[in-house]
Amino acid sequence: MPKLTMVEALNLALGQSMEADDRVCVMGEDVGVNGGVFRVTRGLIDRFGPERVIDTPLAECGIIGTAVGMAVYGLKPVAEIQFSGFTMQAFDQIEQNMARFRNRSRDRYPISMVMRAPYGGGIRAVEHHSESREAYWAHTPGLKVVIPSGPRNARALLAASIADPDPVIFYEPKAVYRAFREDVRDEPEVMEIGKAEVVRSGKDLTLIGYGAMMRPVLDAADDLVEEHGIDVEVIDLLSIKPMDTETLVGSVAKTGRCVIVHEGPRMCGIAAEIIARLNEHAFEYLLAPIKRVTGFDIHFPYFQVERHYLPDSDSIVVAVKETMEWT
Amino acid sequence: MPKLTMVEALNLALGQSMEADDRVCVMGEDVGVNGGVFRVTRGLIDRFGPERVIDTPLAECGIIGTAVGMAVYGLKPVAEIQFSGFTMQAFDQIEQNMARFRNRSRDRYPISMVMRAPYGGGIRAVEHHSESREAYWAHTPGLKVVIPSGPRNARALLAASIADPDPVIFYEPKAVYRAFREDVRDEPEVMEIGKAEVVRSGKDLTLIGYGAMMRPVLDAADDLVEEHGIDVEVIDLLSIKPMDTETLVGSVAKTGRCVIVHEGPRMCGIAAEIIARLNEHAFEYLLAPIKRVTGFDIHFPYFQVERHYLPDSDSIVVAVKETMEWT
Amino acid sequence: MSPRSTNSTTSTAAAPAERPPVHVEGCAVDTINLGSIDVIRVLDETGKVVDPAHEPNLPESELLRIYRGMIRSRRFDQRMLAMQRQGEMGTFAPGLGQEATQIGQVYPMTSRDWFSPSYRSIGAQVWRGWTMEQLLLLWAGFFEGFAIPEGVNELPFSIVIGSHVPVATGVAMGIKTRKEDAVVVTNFGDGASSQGAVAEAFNFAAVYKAPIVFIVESNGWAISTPIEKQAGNSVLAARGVGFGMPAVRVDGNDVLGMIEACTRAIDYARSGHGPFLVEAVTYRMSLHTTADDPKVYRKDEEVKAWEAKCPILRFEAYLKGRKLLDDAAIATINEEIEQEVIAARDRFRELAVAKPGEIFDFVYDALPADLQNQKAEYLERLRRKGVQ
Amino acid sequence: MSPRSTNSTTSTAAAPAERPPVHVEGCAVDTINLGSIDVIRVLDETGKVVDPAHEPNLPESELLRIYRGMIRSRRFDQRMLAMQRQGEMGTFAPGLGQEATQIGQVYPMTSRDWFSPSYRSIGAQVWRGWTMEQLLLLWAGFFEGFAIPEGVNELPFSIVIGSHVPVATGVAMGIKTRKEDAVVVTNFGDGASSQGAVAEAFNFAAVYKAPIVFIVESNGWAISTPIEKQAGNSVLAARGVGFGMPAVRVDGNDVLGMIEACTRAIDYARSGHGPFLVEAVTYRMSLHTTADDPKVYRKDEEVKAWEAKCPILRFEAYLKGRKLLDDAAIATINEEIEQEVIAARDRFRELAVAKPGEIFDFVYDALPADLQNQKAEYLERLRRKGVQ
Ligand SMILES: Cc1ncc(C[n+]2csc(CCOP(=O)(O)OP(=O)(O)O)c2C)c(N)n1
Ligand SMILES: Cc1ncc(C[n+]2csc(CCOP(=O)(O)OP(=O)(O)O)c2C)c(N)n1
Ligand SMILES: [Mg+2]
Ligand SMILES: [Mg+2]
Repeated sequence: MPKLTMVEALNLALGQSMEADDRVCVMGEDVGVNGGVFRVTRGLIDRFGPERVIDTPLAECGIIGTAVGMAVYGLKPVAEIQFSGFTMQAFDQIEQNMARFRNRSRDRYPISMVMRAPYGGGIRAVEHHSESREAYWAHTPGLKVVIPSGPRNARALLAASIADPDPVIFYEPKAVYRAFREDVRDEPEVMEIGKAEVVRSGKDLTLIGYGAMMRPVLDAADDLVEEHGIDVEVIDLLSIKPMDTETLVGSVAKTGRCVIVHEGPRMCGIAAEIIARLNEHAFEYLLAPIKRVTGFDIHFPYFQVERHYLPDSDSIVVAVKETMEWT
Repeated sequence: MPKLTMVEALNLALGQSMEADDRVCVMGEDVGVNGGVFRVTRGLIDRFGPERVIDTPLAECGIIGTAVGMAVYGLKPVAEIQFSGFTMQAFDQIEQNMARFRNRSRDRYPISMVMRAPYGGGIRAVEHHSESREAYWAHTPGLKVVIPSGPRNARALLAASIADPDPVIFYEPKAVYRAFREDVRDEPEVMEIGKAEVVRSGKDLTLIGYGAMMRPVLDAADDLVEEHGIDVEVIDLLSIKPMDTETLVGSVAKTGRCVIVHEGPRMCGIAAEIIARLNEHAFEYLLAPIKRVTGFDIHFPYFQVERHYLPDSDSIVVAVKETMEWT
Repeated sequence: MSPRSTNSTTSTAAAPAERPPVHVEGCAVDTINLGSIDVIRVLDETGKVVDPAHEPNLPESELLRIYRGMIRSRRFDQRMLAMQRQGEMGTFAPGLGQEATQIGQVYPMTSRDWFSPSYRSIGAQVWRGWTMEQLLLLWAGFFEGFAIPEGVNELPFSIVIGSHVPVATGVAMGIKTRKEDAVVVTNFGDGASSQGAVAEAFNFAAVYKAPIVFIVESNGWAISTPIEKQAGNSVLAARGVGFGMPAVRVDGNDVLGMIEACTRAIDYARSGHGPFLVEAVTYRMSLHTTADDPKVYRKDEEVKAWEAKCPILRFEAYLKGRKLLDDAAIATINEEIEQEVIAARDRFRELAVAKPGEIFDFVYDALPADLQNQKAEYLERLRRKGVQ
Repeated sequence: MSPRSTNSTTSTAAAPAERPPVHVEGCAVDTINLGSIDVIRVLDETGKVVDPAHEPNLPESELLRIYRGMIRSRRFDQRMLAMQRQGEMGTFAPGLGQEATQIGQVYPMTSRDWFSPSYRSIGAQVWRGWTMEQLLLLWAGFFEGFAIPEGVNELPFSIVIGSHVPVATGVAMGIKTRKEDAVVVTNFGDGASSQGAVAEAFNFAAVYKAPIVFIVESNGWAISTPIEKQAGNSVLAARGVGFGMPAVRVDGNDVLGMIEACTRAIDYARSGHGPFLVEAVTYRMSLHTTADDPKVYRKDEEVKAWEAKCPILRFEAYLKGRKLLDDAAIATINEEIEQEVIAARDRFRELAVAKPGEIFDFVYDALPADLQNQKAEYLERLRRKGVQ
């Protein structure tokens, strides 16, 4: 099993999906000759030609709009938006067409397509290059939203997203793109969309994260057990929408305490939704208020100070300790 | 004091703000000669001329983008988007410029402007004309979000929004536009943005709503006390962002129970955020899970069945009773 | 002056307030010629052939089929308006006056071709195979109305102005990728031409040489906004050259001119040359929608002047001239079509039963667990109300 | 054929699969002439005046000031690149090769005029009054870098391609509303021309006759996408006619041609005629940004060919021809400017102190209560880390 970075793992999934199904095509700015600015689509144009690996003009609304049209026609486009900050340019097409065409046509035109975009902070980028706005899509009916945390699940979830009959927003934590390698099987591998993963079991508190936050989350979990004797159960959400309420509730029913971590703004973010669901389904088990360690409700700061803005393991540890100590 | 509909009250606020401050101007599709498709801007072009009441081309991104430019220049635009469903077309300009220009220019260009749009269901409209997506804006740093519920607070909040130094999203519940009249004072009147209003005090449960939902909410409250002897405290949120956590927490600390009502989709909606805050600040007072009576996470249905989709007083009564009975 | 403008004499800026004079009159060493746009009209306003060389060489039966299509469009429209006024129909957008534009654009299409219409395309949709009862269901707010008829390559119309145009372009890109012999025809209004999405679609289509024909139905108005306030250049066909596609302007009230222009455009696209832009100049003779009052913003005289240019009267005059029609035949055709419309209305009335229970059923391929809970909650609500 | 295409022979659609033939060859009864676009060049690639009638009549001191502006742009750029390679600077977009385009567009502006630049406009920004140390701060990720210099009517540049163009247009609409004597100049790339926002801005400007000059710096590439794949018509000036504004195409590596074109455009806008589009044809000689590797997608020969067209060499040749410059003077000027740049770098190094505490301070006029809590939470985090 080769050790791959997330970029390489995503590239593997794309190549294999394109090989298996000739309706799959890739499109976006600089995805062809250049192989994408992060090289996720590297080499695909040589293997599948410019009709299936399409360099587009610089227009995100046009990219998603035409991708929807290709899906209407029966192809399976995987459209890349260069940075998730520029999905704003395509918001209309995502909400009005990508998410709705199945419904508007009463199932005649299901939109089996993926919009991929790198999201999140931590790479010392300029403005609009570090946002985490998955909550916009979670709030949008008709979409699925998937966020992997490492090379292996990135590959399996991207393959599953491409195969999925519904439109999927696939957000890639760019801070993880080349951060570490994992064993990734050569044979095609998929994971079920809609399932969270208990990546570490524990009894004292449920710590929920996803995407690039899994690293500080896991660091904090180590630190908590080693330094403070607190045994946290760690859940990687993986699928934001549909959300795996059952796994979350099951864990909190056991631990009675919960801390949720994400990069995006706090207000109406993913953590708010998780809290609402735990309140609804695990109220009787809760021993302390659920804490949110998230991005603040301000603009993502300029990069010299981004490491202070982003949730880190120290903040998570503090939040967990406060939750444990709550009376 | 004349009895005005919400449409007339909004028109009054616009006219008075334009009279008081010659930097205020109105712009949007059909706002001039036609007075807006709902007649909110009726007559303004005759009073203030086409340079301050600007009929624009049919392009929402252009409307908000140029409005931001006019605000940069030092004017105070009140831009109308004909239906909130079409704010998607301007999402980029709202998130990337309207919400950020103050920050990006380090206070040199604060954007004192208002984006008005009718939102919500209940008028038997076609697709894209009934959405409630205020949560998108609540999740967007840099904005304020205001939603009135009746003629009087609509007038006072719109005047306050126009005067506000920050960019305000002002969503008007179109189902209320002509639903009833209220006494509205001739003299200019403003309300503070950021304050919720306890519109009815009670001891058993806190019932929170806003916008067009205040009518079923208040109907339910009547019904609950009369039919079921349940004395609910009713809060009209009015300002979605900033959210008046203090008033909400104060009430729930007293009642121990809470039901939240809104039209928009449930996932990552406003109710989720309120639950998260109550969990954080009123955990120890909570006697039962907080219930959400909201839009479902599906597309707003075609109009023959919209009345079933929208929260109604019956659903609210049931949710309140279940919450009261929870053990 | 703006409170934010700066005009400091002691500016720290390097640029002086007054720069030295620079000579400016025309000094081009070369120029790029932008070419010209054909303007097409076969019939003048009295139905006389003004361009006999290009009178489409259609069999008489086809001419009458076209005529019936136009009458069907108008009759159906009028019936819907009456039904709307009686509360049987929701808000809709009458196509009155645009019958030639509508039928002329779909006439040259084959059933392999894809049509992506705006909301004001009811006449064209019926031509393409929608039943009238289904369109009535749709505009009366019954979700069943949205099922695309079997055997028709047609996209659902778009309520969001211009937003369907990139999607239609994507279909054309798909056709090109699969090397299929088909084209896409999409229409939209003069107002829609202001939407960035439409410009992006033009450019995508031109870059990929996608087989698509863009029909802008320039009907004078976008609700209350006249074309002069809508566009810096009200010859919308001129956009073509900037985006790199040929364009023609056509009298949209002349159905033969429309057929000529659209045939030319469709043949061009079908031959692999790429997109083509057709600007059809027409007039919205009725309300914008049933929620609109045009008296607020436009003059009766203007409407009157356009009534004289009615596409149906004009085509009737032409057909009469060719002895294909006389007053008796006109009456008969109208009567027959009125019966079709009435029959459709009656079928609609039978079908018009709301199914509130199904609103969760077309959102995803399979309903995810959390939505199953919401659906249960909703069905429970219906049960309490005694609704199915 | 697509799995979704329909080609049923028993189609319910009214349109037959094969329609009767229609005569199609050119049948226009009239045509609309679209006019032509001037192409401007004063200096050829060797610095020879090819259009003497339009050589701007500038004092010698001004010519040398322009030259210094171009050298400053290049030297600063090179210094930033070196600093970036040493980790002292974040990702940025070098302007190498576009010095004539940059200086030529801001030269005709007064300090009353507003400038709304793209991210690749560092040379123009310095000309307009930004200090180099501030631009270094900005591109090194220090928020202080974003404070617009006092006394300069300038918008923050935009990272989001094309999104500043509607905003710039709004400033021009404001100027027009207040009848102020000022114009807006905004620039963007060939890639940006594909953005719907830019098309919408063109149209708004044309409809309102707003005093704005749009400068599209067509530098051959948008990251890896060449202009031929970016636009259906790579003469971007041709967009002007469609949107209803005059346009010129200019050799963007000829600073005198740029000054001529932009002066013409600015004078036009200033006189109340409305917007003007200038397409400056130039070349991005360096990396797209410091994160880019152009070797992946473009040939060395192409770059080499453009090196020969360097705007600075060309202008030097012209100035030498006019005896305003010799090799010694060139060396001196370069040396002087290098010292300016070094001095700016040194000041930058002193100023480059991150202030993590202030990230909440420019979001709203006054911090709302809930954000005060978040700020307290954040400051507590900083305190734990021992950071100010
Ligand atoms: C994006 C968007 N903005 C606004 C509207 C509201 N609206 C509906 S129709 C219309 C005018 C459309 O004019 P035009 O494109 O000329 O088409 P016409 O109605 O004349 O056929 C407007 C503004 C909309 N439906 N979508
Ligand atoms: C809306 C948006 N999409 C994508 C990007 C990523 N991106 C940054 S620069 C660039 C190319 C811009 O090309 P062009 O407009 O020609 O300007 P140039 O860089 O050549 O000066 C791209 C795609 C972006 N910044 N904004
Ligand atoms: Mg129109
Ligand atoms: Mg470029």
